[in-house]
Amino acid sequence: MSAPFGRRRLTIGGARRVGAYVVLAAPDPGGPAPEPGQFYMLAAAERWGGGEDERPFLPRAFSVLRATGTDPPTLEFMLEDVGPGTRRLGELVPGDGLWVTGPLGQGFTAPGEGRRALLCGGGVGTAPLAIWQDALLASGREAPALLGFRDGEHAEGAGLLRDARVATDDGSTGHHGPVTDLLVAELDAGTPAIVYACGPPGMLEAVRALCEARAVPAQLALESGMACGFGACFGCVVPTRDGSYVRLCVDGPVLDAELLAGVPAH
Amino acid sequence: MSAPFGRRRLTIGGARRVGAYVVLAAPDPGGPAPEPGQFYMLAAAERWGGGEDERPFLPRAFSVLRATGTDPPTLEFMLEDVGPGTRRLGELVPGDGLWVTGPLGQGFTAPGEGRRALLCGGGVGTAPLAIWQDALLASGREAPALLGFRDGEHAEGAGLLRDARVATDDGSTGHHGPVTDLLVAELDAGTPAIVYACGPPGMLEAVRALCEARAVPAQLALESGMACGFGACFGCVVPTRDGSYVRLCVDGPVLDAELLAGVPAH
Amino acid sequence: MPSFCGLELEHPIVNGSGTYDVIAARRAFGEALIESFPFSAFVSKTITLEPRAGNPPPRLFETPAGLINSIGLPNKGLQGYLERDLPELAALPVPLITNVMGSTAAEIAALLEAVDDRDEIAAVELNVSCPNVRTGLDIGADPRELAAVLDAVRRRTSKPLIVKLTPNTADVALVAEAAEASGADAVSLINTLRAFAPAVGPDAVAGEAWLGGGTGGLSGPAIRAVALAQVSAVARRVTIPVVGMGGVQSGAHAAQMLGAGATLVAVGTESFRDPAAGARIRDELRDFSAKSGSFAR
Amino acid sequence: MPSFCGLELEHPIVNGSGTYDVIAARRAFGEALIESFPFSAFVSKTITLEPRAGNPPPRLFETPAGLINSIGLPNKGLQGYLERDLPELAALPVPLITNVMGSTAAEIAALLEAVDDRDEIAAVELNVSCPNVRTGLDIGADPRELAAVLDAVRRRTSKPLIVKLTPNTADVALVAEAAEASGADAVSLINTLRAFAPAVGPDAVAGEAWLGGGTGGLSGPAIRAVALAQVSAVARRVTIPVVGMGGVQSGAHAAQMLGAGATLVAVGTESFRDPAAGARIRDELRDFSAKSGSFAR
Ligand SMILES: Cc1cc2nc3c(=O)[nH]c(=O)nc-3n(C[C@H](O)[C@H](O)[C@H](O)COP(=O)(O)OP(=O)(O)OC[C@H]3O[C@@H](n4cnc5c(N)ncnc54)[C@H](O)[C@@H]3O)c2cc1C
Ligand SMILES: Cc1cc2nc3c(=O)[nH]c(=O)nc-3n(C[C@H](O)[C@H](O)[C@H](O)COP(=O)(O)OP(=O)(O)OC[C@H]3O[C@@H](n4cnc5c(N)ncnc54)[C@H](O)[C@@H]3O)c2cc1C
Ligand SMILES: Cc1cc2nc3c(=O)[nH]c(=O)nc-3n(C[C@H](O)[C@H](O)[C@H](O)COP(=O)(O)O)c2cc1C
Ligand SMILES: Cc1cc2nc3c(=O)[nH]c(=O)nc-3n(C[C@H](O)[C@H](O)[C@H](O)COP(=O)(O)O)c2cc1C
Ligand code: FES
Ligand code: FES
Repeated sequence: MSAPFGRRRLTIGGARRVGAYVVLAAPDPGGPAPEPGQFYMLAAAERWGGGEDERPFLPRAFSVLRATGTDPPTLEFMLEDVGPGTRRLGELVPGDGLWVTGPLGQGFTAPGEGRRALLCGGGVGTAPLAIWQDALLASGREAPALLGFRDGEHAEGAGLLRDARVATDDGSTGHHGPVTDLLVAELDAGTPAIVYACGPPGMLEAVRALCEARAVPAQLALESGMACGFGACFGCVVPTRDGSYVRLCVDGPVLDAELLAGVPAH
Repeated sequence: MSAPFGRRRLTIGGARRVGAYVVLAAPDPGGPAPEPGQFYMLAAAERWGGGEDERPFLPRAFSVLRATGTDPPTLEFMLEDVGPGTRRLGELVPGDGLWVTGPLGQGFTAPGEGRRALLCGGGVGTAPLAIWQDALLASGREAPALLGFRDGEHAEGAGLLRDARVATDDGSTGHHGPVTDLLVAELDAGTPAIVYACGPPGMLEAVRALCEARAVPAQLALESGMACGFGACFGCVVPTRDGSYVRLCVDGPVLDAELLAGVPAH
Repeated sequence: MPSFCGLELEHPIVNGSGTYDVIAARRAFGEALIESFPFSAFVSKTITLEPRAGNPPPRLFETPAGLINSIGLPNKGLQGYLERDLPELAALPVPLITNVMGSTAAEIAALLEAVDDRDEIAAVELNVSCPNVRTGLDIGADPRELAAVLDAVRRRTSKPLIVKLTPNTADVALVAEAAEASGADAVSLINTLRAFAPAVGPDAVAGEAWLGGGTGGLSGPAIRAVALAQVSAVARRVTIPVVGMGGVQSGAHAAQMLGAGATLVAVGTESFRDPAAGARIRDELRDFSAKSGSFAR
Repeated sequence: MPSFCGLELEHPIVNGSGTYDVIAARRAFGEALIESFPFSAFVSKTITLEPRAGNPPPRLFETPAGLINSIGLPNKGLQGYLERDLPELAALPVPLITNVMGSTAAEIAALLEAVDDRDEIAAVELNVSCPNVRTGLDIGADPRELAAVLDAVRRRTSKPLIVKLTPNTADVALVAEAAEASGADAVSLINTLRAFAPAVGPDAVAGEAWLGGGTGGLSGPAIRAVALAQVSAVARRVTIPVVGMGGVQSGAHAAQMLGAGATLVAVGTESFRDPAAGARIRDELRDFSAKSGSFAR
């Protein structure tokens, strides 16, 4: 279903800390239910600007973490402070205004016959996997999740999914090492899988290479710098295997791993 | 005494509403006591920008309303929301950071022998008269104040001075009409006066003309658009009677009325 | 109801070339986009003779109140545009202006001729922010070079010709005068200001570029005051209509552009912040004009 | 310790001409200003032969992340400067660079000669953002005009000559090359971008100017990306040192200017937001350079 035309102003209903992350919740009376893997362009309604280097100016892209309830559905987003835009959004409190445009882009598609879903993510890449896990479980499928984090504080984000297995870079919780260690073990055991992954470029590239080597299909939710989120600026392109570019905001953010020769570093 | 070199970061200690105005208070451990009529350049330490038309960018000039206590003295400013800068400052709450530079400029000077002080102000022009009234009273002088406001809500600002007589444009409190009506009555009665005035350009010009016609000395605290407040930009000039310009931030904001052929409209 | 090069338009707000892909936007927003179409004419992104992939990413850099882009004019090429995009663009509820660019007079002539054939296209906009093969300067940076090119190509189309000027020149009004003298029916400005985005982040090497394309162009509110200066300088010196753009975010800004002498106002970067910005600006301008009694000129 | 035109400077941060009046600042801040003087050299505001009152107010307009000024170069004139300001400026703890402007070669020659006599002055900066009486274009907008002027005046002073370029030109590197060929010892850029501030407020009439001087010049972070583009274009094409400026607010920005090829970095508008910004930027740059091992070039 298409997104309402134009940005709309929501009111923050909740803002909670989950480990190193902030989860914002905003009832969305005007919007349709998002598909798992879709994203929204967000901006604070007040004082969007005047931060580090006088930014932010453009809206920022966020995968929807979950859309709960109906009449109206409440959108949830998970964010980490990495710069002026995420900092400002992370300061929002209930009652503050939030501009949203969306849902946008192409999300995940269900596993083909006989394939079991494996969810693999890292950091804020947890977000789209949460709503996707919900959908898979709701359709009666299994959806085990493997999540990698920097440290124990970040790993609290794993609580946003059901029964996620965790790896941390510093070994403070779960497996000590990259989440792909867990993925390799899973891939090399059991029935044919399809991998749904979202995370930092290095992790995604590792997932892509692992899956390619094993001829396992994978759907990767990528990130790239976006100005508009709806195909207008041609700024968010990623290079594809055939030497051309796709706009991540309209042809992604979820791309078939096959499309890519590699996951670009930014 | 000179101002500390550079801007310094204070912490808002209090923010209260006085009618249509906000009075901000901030302890100033590093600064000297201001002289009545001096001003400070202020900017919110966080999110200065991103308001209407993506402003504010430059700091804003504010007369000091009062400096109370010592160790450290607390600076008070009185402000009215007229644009993005005053709006942002008016949103500050205790604990927020405030950049200040100052005290800056030339303030009021004491009445000459045998002259009684008359304070005449309007709107946020109330601010410098409050600290000046304090000083006059402390030196054993009288300092009657005449203050004009738009309406009753604004007229609550008169409570910031002692025993001020009030005029309002809409007649909701005090005299119905311009504050200069009150001033004329005062000027035309009693001993030779000196007028200390601060307010909107129209009012100041009326005061200037009244005083000139009666050969009454007057010190006018003017406003003009300022970028720097310390003489660096040459932006804040006002034309003088001799056809040249003075920088209001270094040669003012208080000017002898004699210097001016008229008070400029902005 | 502004009249512009013989087109009777519903209102003065159009899009800046390259800042709105209605085909993609329709996928995102569906028919609501068409029903409340924000622009009174639609300007295509720049089309070149041959297809272009555009620049390697990153293509975007955010600046204080602005955006630097180094998109590199990706497009399907003339044939791709005519075959694949034109049918969809022709179905829009407003006239279509096709923006073209070539690096030689011969290329431009070929583009103009191809466009001339198509009734779906109401007017053509020629983007002259393209380096001249001989001088290295943009064709539009030098009044004489531009005049020479226009003199050579103007007769290849009978459609109204809008010349999209470059702001990266010493005196844009001189260039606009040359365009008028050589047969332009309108001029549009400003295009983006030449800008550099430095590499940022922990691994940034001093002097390195953030953008895959090296340098880029600055747009958005940061450049509005420059745009107003150029638009008013041009409008005072030409008699043909002017399309003003650069950092317009509100009806008040649009009124300022009209006040500076523009007949139409284009919205670019602001559409990225709000896909329906054009409609909002149109409405704000209408209210503004209702109050002040005219479209401010 | 950058070496610049024979001057050994303590650090690379200087002020932009016309953005710091140390004499007034000393009245406001006292000796603390001198004791922690923010700049490694002090650049005077532009001096003309005759005194100028400057433009009627308003002279300032705030834009998104920027400032438009239309100050109009008020100054005491050459004699007033030499007699009244020079003694105070000569007492500063850093070398003095005197900025001058003239609208003809003869005026400029007179200024350079007068400056040449004074040992207190370490170098002279020639502001060429002045309309040429004959062409109407700024002298610095056209490489040929600038070369002609410099050829006529260069020998009037034996002091290092910095040419302060105008950014309002098609290809600033061409102009910089001309300056170098005609004897400039350094170039500095960017000066402000030509800009228009529309009247605002309830009584604003569309098309009217806010500024008493009509048009103005845009400075501040809004133009930093344009400055970086011009500085790097120039630094690649000349061998003389470059003073880079435009929107520098932090040590990171200063490092970007150095990375773009500047030898010195000037701070202008940011000093308005913080009188000690230059000192902060110097310190931030020092920390930054300590980490990355050099002044980033
Ligand atoms: C489809 C999609 C979904 C996303 N989902 C999430 C999510 O669910 N949760 C989440 O936290 N994040 C998510 N992100 C990432 C999020 O959009 C970014 O973290 C955010 O845009 C950063 O903005 P910022 O202002 O905080 O940081 P920025 O300062 O913009 O920095 C972020 C990165 O951008 C680059 N950068 C730095 N300066 C600039 C500049 N001036 N111009 C351009 N780039 C610059 C650097 O690489 C930097 O590391 C998603 C991104 C996409 C594309
Ligand atoms: C010495 C001095 C002392 C002062 N003391 C006080 C005080 O005690 N209390 C108080 O409330 N105010 C005081 N002021 C006035 C105060 O500085 C202004 O109200 C404030 O700067 C307005 O900023 P703003 O962003 O809220 O509004 P702005 O949007 O800056 O608008 C304020 C006015 O500035 C003009 N303006 C509008 N847009 C622009 C623009 N883009 N660029 C430049 N000008 C523009 C218009 O005339 C407008 O009415 C003082 C001013 C001076 C010079
Ligand atoms: C991402 C982007 C792509 C653009 N592509 C083109 C283009 O293809 N052709 C063109 O003539 N102008 C192009 N422009 C320039 C805009 O049409 C417009 O002139 C400029 O952005 C100033 O307007 P704004 O500040 O409202 O964006 C582009 C601008 C942006 C930001
Ligand atoms: C208020 C003001 C006055 C200026 N006066 C002069 C001047 O007299 N001579 C000159 O060469 N440049 C002058 N400039 C230009 C600055 O020196 C500098 O080139 C420009 O502002 C860009 O730097 P910034 O963005 O750091 O301010 C002035 C700039 C401003 C803002
Ligand atoms: S973000 Fe603008 S096209 Fe994708
Ligand atoms: S405000 Fe800058 S000189 Fe007065």
